[in-house]
Amino acid sequence: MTGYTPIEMMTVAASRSLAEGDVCFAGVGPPSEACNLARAVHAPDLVLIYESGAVRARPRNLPLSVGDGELCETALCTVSVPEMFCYWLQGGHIDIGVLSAAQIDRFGNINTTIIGDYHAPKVRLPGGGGAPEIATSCDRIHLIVRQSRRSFRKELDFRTSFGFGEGGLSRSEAGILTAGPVVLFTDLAIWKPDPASKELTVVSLHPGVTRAQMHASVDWNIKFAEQVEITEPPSDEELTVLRELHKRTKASHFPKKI
Amino acid sequence: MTGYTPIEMMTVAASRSLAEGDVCFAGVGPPSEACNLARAVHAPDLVLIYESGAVRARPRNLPLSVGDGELCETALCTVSVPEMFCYWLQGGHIDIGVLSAAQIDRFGNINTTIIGDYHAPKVRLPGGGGAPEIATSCDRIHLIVRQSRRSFRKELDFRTSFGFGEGGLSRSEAGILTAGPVVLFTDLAIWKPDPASKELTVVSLHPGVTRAQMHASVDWNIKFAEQVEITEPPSDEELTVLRELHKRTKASHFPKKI
Amino acid sequence: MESKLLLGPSAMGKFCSLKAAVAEFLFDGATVAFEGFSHLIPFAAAHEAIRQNRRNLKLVRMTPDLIYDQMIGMGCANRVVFSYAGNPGIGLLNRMRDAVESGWPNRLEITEHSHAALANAYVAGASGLPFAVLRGYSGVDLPRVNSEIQEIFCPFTREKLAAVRSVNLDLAVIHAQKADQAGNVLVEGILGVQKEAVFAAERSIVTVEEIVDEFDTSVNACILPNWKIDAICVVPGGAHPSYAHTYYDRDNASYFEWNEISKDRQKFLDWMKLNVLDATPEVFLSRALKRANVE
Amino acid sequence: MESKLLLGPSAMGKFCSLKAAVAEFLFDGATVAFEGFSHLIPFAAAHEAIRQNRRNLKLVRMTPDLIYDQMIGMGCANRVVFSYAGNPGIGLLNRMRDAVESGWPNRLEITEHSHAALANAYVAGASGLPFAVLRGYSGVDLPRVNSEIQEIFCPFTREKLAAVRSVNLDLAVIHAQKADQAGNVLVEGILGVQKEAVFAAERSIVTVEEIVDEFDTSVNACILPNWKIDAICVVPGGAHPSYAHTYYDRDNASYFEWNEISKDRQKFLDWMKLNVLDATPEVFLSRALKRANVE
Repeated sequence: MTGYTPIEMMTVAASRSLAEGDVCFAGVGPPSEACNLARAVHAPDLVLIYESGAVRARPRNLPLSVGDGELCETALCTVSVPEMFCYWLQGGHIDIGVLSAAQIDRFGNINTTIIGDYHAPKVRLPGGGGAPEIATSCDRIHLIVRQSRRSFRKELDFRTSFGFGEGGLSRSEAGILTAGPVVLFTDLAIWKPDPASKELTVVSLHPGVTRAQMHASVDWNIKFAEQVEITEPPSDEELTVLRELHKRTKASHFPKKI
Repeated sequence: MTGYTPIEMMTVAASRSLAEGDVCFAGVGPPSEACNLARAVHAPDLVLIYESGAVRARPRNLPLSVGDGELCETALCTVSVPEMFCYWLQGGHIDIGVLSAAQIDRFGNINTTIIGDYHAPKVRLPGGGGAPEIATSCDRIHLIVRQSRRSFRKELDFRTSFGFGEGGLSRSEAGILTAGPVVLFTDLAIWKPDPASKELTVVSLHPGVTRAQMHASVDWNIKFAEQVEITEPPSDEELTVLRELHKRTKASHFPKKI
Repeated sequence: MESKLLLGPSAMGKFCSLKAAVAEFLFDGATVAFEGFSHLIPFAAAHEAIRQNRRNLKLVRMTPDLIYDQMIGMGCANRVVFSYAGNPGIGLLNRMRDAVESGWPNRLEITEHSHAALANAYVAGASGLPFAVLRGYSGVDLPRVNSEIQEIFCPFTREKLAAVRSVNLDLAVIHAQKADQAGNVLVEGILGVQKEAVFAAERSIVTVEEIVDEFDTSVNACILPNWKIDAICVVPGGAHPSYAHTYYDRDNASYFEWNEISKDRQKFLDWMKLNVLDATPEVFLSRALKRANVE
Repeated sequence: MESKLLLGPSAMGKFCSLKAAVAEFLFDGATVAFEGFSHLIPFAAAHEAIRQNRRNLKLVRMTPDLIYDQMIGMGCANRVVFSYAGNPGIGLLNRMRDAVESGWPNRLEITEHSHAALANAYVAGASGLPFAVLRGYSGVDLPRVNSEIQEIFCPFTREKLAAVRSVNLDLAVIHAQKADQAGNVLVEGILGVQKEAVFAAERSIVTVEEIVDEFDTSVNACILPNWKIDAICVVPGGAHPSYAHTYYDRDNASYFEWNEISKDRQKFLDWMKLNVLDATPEVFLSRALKRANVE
């Protein structure tokens, strides 16, 4: 296949991190997209859990909301929202939470609440939704965020969900026993936390991405791993399936009127 | 009808206290018996709730356990046991709890836990089951207990479920906002709490019962209401239906083997 | 006729028009939830509340969605209690933003939670408890701006957890698939927090797709009992542009369209006049059918 | 063959004999619940545990019922956590009484709750919380004799409530109607606290009536997912003398008979030798069918 977009690269890279048998809590948007791509390409038994209560949903299209009918129709079962958050998520029965963010800092803390001051906001974002407890209750977190100076911030306007706090042992000191963000996928690179400092560190650049591009799209002084890989570009199959998924999804969002 | 037993009188009297549309939490044994008699005779829309989760059960026979299959099969729906205790009972959505007891005191406190010392029991009784929270969460409580010096005690060996505590304002002082035991049916009489002292007071004697019989079967100095009624004896219909219910129940407990 | 018996005198008044139900049970200043998690959102009932010009409502909902964007934009609310205020998969809620950011059409207070916390707060309300406990909010900023989140310590392990005040409603409004003749209500599919909302409320109004003689469903189905429901109104399509499992699909196109309509105050007002103020609950059936199951 | 795909390598070992499952997952000294509220009580699994001579178990169950009366009488347990220890509608549990009152066959510690408290403790365990809060135990004696009940105060209203320590299990054992080929499990009818027990446990064993290709049931059915289940054993009739909704009825006569059998130590031991020690899980099908649906 001749070309692909950075966003396609991001989704494909994220999808590869999800393996057969993983139980994933999938937020709407890029996370759900990566999960469903993984299911379609290499992990048909990936278990997708949606906060609406759908357990092991197998949508044919990408859901627009986490409560789309197709999730329930294709699910093993659908439980109430309190049961989902209490028994399934907080109970510790989910392997991976896949999350996106409006702002992220170097320690993987994320903001989806507000731009500006909470009490006099410049932009009122949707808020936490399921994220604050997904971030702490799932065994581990995979993040998917498009890189830009607006979103990769030295200081968050608001900390909606916990990553590694101020780094180091912040997470366990806050009483959180799960692993937190083990990997971050962007449209330019793959990042992983440094084992000790927990600062997100670039471990792989997508094909053609320069370090200058990286610095230009992040509001702090980036750390690179000693050995930075080049991300395997999307395969023909990955791209074909992803584009087909989007096509089917778009058709389902705007069905022909009777 | 020529004769009836004191136990039949007790059940019939209790059944009359339950009215069309009441939502009742029915314990197994005499409470369930009175509830189902009421449903069969004068209150077909009496709503019976069992702690097993069966909502608006309509058994044809008396259930042996609160979790009999017939309760679920005839119910409007069956919920989990935690949901029953949290949403339905503790949530305050039940009008009447019908309870029995091994021991009862003059303030309607009951013991179903132990005879003797808790740590060195003479008789280990079944324990509280649903009763402690039924006694405090239902709007009001109807009690059904056979009178005897062994069971109508000045001092309980153990307080399993709260009636009026030490009487007077004990109940509200314990933070309990529901009415508590508004009536007690025995094989000899009907008792109601005195409005101020909350001591259970005899308001009606079953036909033929003497005050001497009453004193002989109770371990404390009984109070009688100023005007003590004579309980209306069981009607032919009540007796017929009750006996038919028992007959059908017995047959269902010992079905013919294949 | 068992069903007639079951109905009883009090149940008779329960089946009524949506107009009558909203007039009787939704008062100005009420704490009310119009619940439904993506699925079964009671749009018809919200539109009726807008037509009846309710004011100073304290609106509770996990996902304010278009339904509260509309009510807020029309000035019905002075507070929103919520956990995710987006147009799912599309963007922000422009009318709610305008109220929070610019006080239009009036100042709007917010009480903001995470989903886990608000779901637990509903459970606590349904269960007659004053608060809920969750393993949540660790190290994040919401507890700094919401006093209804407090710390609590386990009496056994001394572990620190979060406590949130329970949700207690004057009125719960939901949409469901079916009511039976006795006034019990069946909800199937994505259940959200509807049962919790009804159990946490003093009163409840349910709009339904239809009334049936009997529910033909599992013994463990999600059924709301008739004594917890004050009004049942038959409004086919009443969840549009949300959806009703087994009846009609979510009208995603309307959600996209809303993003444009809601961006401009006048465009919004014009749309509301045409589609809400000058409409009736009867329009919902055709709206829902227009895009039902056509894939 | 989608179901083959779903099975996966790890699921393959999950379908095994009851003997193998108990041998692998139930260890001496374990905290274990054999749950089922009147319905679906896993008798076959308990009998297997007795045959394998497990010792020092901490047995958790809302209603110890005949199943724990048998395990206690055979010396499997040193503690019972419970909320109602009766033979429902018939009388007391004679073997449990003998252990509590006379220490036969061994001393038995008890942790006693009300149903509401123990149900909440299961919920807390399933939810990853160290304790549960309930509006209960007001003015009664159990908190004096059970240190796992403490007072807790609402941080908002200052109201005093009860806190109980959560149930956390090494192993949950339940009986269910069906498993599918992928190892998911369907429970229908009276649900008890089975889902809570499985979610509150490190490991779980499920005996089922049968394995089916697909569950033909409601979208909101009570289903336990395959990743929470470690062993599935097909034991038709495995709940006898309890029952399995849509399979066979409760064998009430056996419950009456037990009252006589259990009154005498030797009679009890003789019965256990004949019906448990010298038997196998295969006997359950004929026992259940003997009295199935004959009304």
